[in-house]
Amino acid sequence: MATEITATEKPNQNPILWVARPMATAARQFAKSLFRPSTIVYPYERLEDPEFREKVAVASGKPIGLGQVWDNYRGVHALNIATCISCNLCQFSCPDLCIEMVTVPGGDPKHPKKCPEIDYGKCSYCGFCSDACPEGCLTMTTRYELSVTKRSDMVYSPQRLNEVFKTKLPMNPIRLARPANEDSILLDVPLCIGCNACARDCPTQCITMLDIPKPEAKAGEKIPKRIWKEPVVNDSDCVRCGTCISVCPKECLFWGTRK
Amino acid sequence: MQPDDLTRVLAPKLGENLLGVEAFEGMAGRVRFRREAALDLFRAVRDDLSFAHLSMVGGIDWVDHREVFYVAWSDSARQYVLLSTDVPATDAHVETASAVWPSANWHERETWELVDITFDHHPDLRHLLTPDGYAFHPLLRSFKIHEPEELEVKTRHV
Amino acid sequence: MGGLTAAQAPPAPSPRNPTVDLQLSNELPMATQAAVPFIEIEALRAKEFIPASKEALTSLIAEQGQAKLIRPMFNWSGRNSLFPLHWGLACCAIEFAAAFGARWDAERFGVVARSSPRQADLMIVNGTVTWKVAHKLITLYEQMAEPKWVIAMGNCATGGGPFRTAYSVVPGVDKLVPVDVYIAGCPPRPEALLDGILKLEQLIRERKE
Amino acid sequence: MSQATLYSVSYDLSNTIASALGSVLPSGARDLITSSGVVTGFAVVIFAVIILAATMLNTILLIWWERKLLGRFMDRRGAMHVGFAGLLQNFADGFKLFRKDTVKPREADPLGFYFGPTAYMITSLAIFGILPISSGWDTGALPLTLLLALAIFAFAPLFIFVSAWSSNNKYSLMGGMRSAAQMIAYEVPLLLAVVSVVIVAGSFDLNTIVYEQQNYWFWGPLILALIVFVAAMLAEMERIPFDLPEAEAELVEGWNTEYGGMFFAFFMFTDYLRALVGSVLVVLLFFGGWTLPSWVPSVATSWPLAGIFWFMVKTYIVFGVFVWIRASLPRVRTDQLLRVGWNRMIPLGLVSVFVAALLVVAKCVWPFGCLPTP
Amino acid sequence: MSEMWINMGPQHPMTHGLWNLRVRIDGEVVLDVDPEMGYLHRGIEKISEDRHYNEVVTLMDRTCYVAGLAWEHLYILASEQALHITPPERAQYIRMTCEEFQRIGSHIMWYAAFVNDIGLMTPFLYGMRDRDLVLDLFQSFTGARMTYEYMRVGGVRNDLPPTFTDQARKVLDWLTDRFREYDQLCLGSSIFHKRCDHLGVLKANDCIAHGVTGPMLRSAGVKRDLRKDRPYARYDAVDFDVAVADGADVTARYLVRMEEMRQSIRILRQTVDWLEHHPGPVMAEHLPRWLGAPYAPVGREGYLLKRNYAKGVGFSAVEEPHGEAQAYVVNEGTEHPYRVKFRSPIFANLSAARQYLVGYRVADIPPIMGSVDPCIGEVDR
Repeated sequence: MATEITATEKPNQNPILWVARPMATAARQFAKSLFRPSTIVYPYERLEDPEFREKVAVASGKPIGLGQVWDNYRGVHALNIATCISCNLCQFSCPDLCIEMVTVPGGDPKHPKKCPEIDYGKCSYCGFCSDACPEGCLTMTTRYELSVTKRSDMVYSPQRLNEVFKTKLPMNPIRLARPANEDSILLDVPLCIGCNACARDCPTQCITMLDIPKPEAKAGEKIPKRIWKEPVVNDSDCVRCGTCISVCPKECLFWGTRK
Repeated sequence: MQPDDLTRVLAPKLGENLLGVEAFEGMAGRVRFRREAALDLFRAVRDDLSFAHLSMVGGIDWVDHREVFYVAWSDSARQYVLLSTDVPATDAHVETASAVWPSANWHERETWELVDITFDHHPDLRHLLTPDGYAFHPLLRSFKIHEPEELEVKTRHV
Repeated sequence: MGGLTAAQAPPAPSPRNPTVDLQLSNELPMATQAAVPFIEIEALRAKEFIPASKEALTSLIAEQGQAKLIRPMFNWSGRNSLFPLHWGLACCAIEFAAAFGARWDAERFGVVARSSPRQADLMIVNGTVTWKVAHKLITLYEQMAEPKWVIAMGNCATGGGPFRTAYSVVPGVDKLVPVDVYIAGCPPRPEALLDGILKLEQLIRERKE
Repeated sequence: MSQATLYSVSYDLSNTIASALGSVLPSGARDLITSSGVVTGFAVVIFAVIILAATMLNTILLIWWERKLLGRFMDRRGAMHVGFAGLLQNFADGFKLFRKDTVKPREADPLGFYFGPTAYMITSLAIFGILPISSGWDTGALPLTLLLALAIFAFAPLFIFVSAWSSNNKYSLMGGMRSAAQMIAYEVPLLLAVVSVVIVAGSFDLNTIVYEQQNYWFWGPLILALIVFVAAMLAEMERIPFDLPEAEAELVEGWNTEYGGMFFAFFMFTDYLRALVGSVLVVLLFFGGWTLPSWVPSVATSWPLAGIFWFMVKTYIVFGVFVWIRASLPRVRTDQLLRVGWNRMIPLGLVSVFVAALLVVAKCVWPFGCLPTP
Repeated sequence: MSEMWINMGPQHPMTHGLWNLRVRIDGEVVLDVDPEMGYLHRGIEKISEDRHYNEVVTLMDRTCYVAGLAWEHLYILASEQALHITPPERAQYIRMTCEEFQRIGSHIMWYAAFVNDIGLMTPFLYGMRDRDLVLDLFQSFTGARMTYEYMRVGGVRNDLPPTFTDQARKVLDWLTDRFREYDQLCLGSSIFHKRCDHLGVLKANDCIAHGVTGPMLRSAGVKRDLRKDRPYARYDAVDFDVAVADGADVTARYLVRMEEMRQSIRILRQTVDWLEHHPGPVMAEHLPRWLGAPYAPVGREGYLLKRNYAKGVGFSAVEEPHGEAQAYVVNEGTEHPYRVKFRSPIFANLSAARQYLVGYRVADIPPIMGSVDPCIGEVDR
């Protein structure tokens, strides 16, 4: 053999009797798999079934399901409609634009409750949405079987996601801590007109409109026409969804570090 | 190898066509040059500085002009070097590097079709990734990918 | 602890969110319950050496009667020997290969990949379809002999997936060829592929001509 | 009653059917039906049907056997969900292919395209008409059975090449040419190996060859011939490591690329048919056919059809070795294959012929024993 | 037979992906080849320009689908340089662990496909079986088998589970035994040597001229490995050797890849030990808000107009399983990268196809291309 390799463990596997070595290896494997091959008989045995993992996968000595932690598998979402606050964070965090917020019954008519509707034909199962969900109501379960015969069956309405939630599948237990130095919603005071849009639409009700004193009219200066209120954000309740920024008609709210 | 070393070798060869050598983290330096001296620079970099291995050729569309950059590796210095030149958007062409480094062949084909920078005297300037006859240059900033209705999903309607 | 750290243990339930149960459920996953009862005959074949074919045939004959034996026979043969076309488009092709690997072994269901489209009766579109390959895909589909089926495996084949906004990607292979079964997933697990194949078998079983 | 043979069984069956039919018919028709000519002709038909059915069943069983064995070699299960342990899998495949369209490419030559696979299968099936599977279970006294079998066996490359050429596909054509080249190249060592057996046995009749192995099986002293025969058989059967004509990696499906539906089923079926012929020939020529060594207690052989049973067991074990080879060896290249064929196998075959001649001269060889005296 | 062109691809068992090799043959001898790429061109570089920095990671898994974590690592390194962020040490070790496991997984996938090309069917299944173990391990901490979305700018998404070290060691022990079996099946067979020795020879000079990197370059005797020559993450802190062979043929590439897997096991034993004893944060502190979150809720145009970030250019090079991958990320002070450019090693390796295919036989094309280990996702991007 012309080839030399610098190796710690030299592969001393030269042929014996032309083909004896591979045939012996195959025969050894044959004997090993005669009783229980590594195959998982899929519709009847499932890797995510903890009983199967313990009894067969580990006990048989075969390399089936070694190193499985199934709780954090990213499969179909589970949505708890009851705790959803319609913050839209899942929609905005979705890199594949597969989440749409649809109205579900339960909100007041002025302020409809919106929950995510997920199109699994577009979703890439990256988990950004469940990471982004501030309430933990959108999580990912271990369910992965999603074959349908109609394309439209792949769109899961909030109610359907809620049904998945009710089945109590193992759900992703990893919740990411919020960063320590989160930005806050800051107000560009001169631009604000006190319209209450931000406080009205805040999903966590963490914005309160506080009265501010109406300034005295000076000579040659016009008092701007506005409501004399100003939003104050409670940072500990804020989930940083940015709804207020987007609804602000004057673009006077912005992200920044609170001094 | 430091940027100064690069300047010392390249300045006499290129003269005023060498626009400068900047420091670049993790690299020997970033050489900016005028496209007129491209071939001289490639030869100098390969032969005098021993960057024998051209890794990457790419283009950036800066709207008003375009930039072509080359990354080369030297086995003796164990370092990369970044060469870049600006070409005007209206007349985007530069001399090919495939005469100096054969590996530039496919990279330049790709850059030509995606960023619309022509490489003069290229031996085989055909479409590589896009279909034959594809008339667009997708990596130009003027080329938009999203359809409006797709963006619709993303806009906020509260 | 500053910065972002991941808490492995389930977090204490927040006051707003008391009902989220993150404990591992002791029941079988829902998917198991959903998929098994689809055909009772298949359930009898749970173990390799349980003779189920006799019951299967008897019930088949009893249900359909002698006069209607031929169509079920052909449907039975059609659904039990699906030969997919052996080709790999993108990421899903790796999971496609894994489904043929030792652990999942799609050959258990009689699924054997054939390289020639003439001999294949199932095209598994396992990956992103670009416009450049679109006409070749159609050619391959037309070269396949009737009866033939198409499975769109993964999100790229279903609807373009993460790349559907790109300039070169066909947003869904159903724009090119008729699709029988869509499998969502990015990529779908090999089990999900097998589930899709079982779904297709169910479709063929219910087929009437 | 003497031992049941294939012919006697079919004759009895024919006789029974004829008399049963005749009992309900008017006397003129009864005489016609129960006349010896009609019964004999009917017996021949039954005879052929039995052979055909047994061959087809065995071939399908052989495919199942390969799939299951290969599965275990590969640490998986193989077909298991259709029928008991997947036994019905190949029937499902067959039915499906039977129903499936056969697409003829526009530029293909229709005559060759349809004639090739059909002739390929029919000729291979015909071999089974003359192979004995137990004492008495054969077509009777043909003195040149082996020669005839090998002659029919050697037709195949012609038909493969015809069908490959007619399908107007570059891959098919390359596969067909490889197939023809390798089959012709390995025809010579195959015959040399056979000749050494024939020299020892002194006959081309397979019955005689089996009879001659009553003291010792030929694989011991003729181990060289066995190796040459198995290698050449692998090449003739187009199995790994010599499956170049349908090398999936470079030629898509080899010479059957353009075939789908029933004609593809013909090809697939005939491949295994030829594998069955190969295994049967190995058993007949080197492993004593349906006989067992004399030290085996007679209880193993005294029951009816024991000969057929042991013959089948041996055949399937031999085929299992072929599967084992398939599971563990890579494919060789065309030029290497041909070089091995002409440069190694033919000299080895000649040596084995020489060994066979010595064996005949010596009559008795330790530790095997003596050839039976005629 | 006269000369003729045949198309090997896009649907052909040899291609391992979606590309077309046009071959001009005379009988069985290859006279000329012309690779035709682009069948899987998905415009990843263009889509990246419209995505948040962390969202590009989801594309990286799909760029090279057999070495997703290595490509995530590549992109994240370039982005961190462009955004001036330093990840914590534990995150770097986790990334190294990921990359080495990914190297093993990718090489096993190569092994499975390569042996299938020379007609060995059994090891394909062994390979897929053993690769699933590595994927199981990935799934235990990333939550997916192939598309992980695990690394983030500034660190990694979550810490490893407490059971990880034990399971990783189990997998490594199992794989050590299996690699011996792989060698028996290939090197132990004289047919393998007949097929693969002196095949597809590409000498060191040609390799360098055509930009060939990775195991192909190392099999030609050039000792170049970015993990040694230009250490990123904490590769300077671990002890390993660079696998080099001097045959420059298919067998040499086989040997180099097998040896690389053994060296990866050696690295992994060190990093797993380190990870066991050094708990700590896995995400950098004091990231900007829009990056600090592992998700990107507010990264859309229009909401951040009043912020300005530091501009920067990032370049990274990673010894990916297939060779040297490079990324060039231009940060223009917005939430999206202005331009992302990737250099795929196989892109260069395939561009030299004419050098190592012409003159051999048609039957040699599959093993040679198998030894190149094409992953078309990263070539076409």
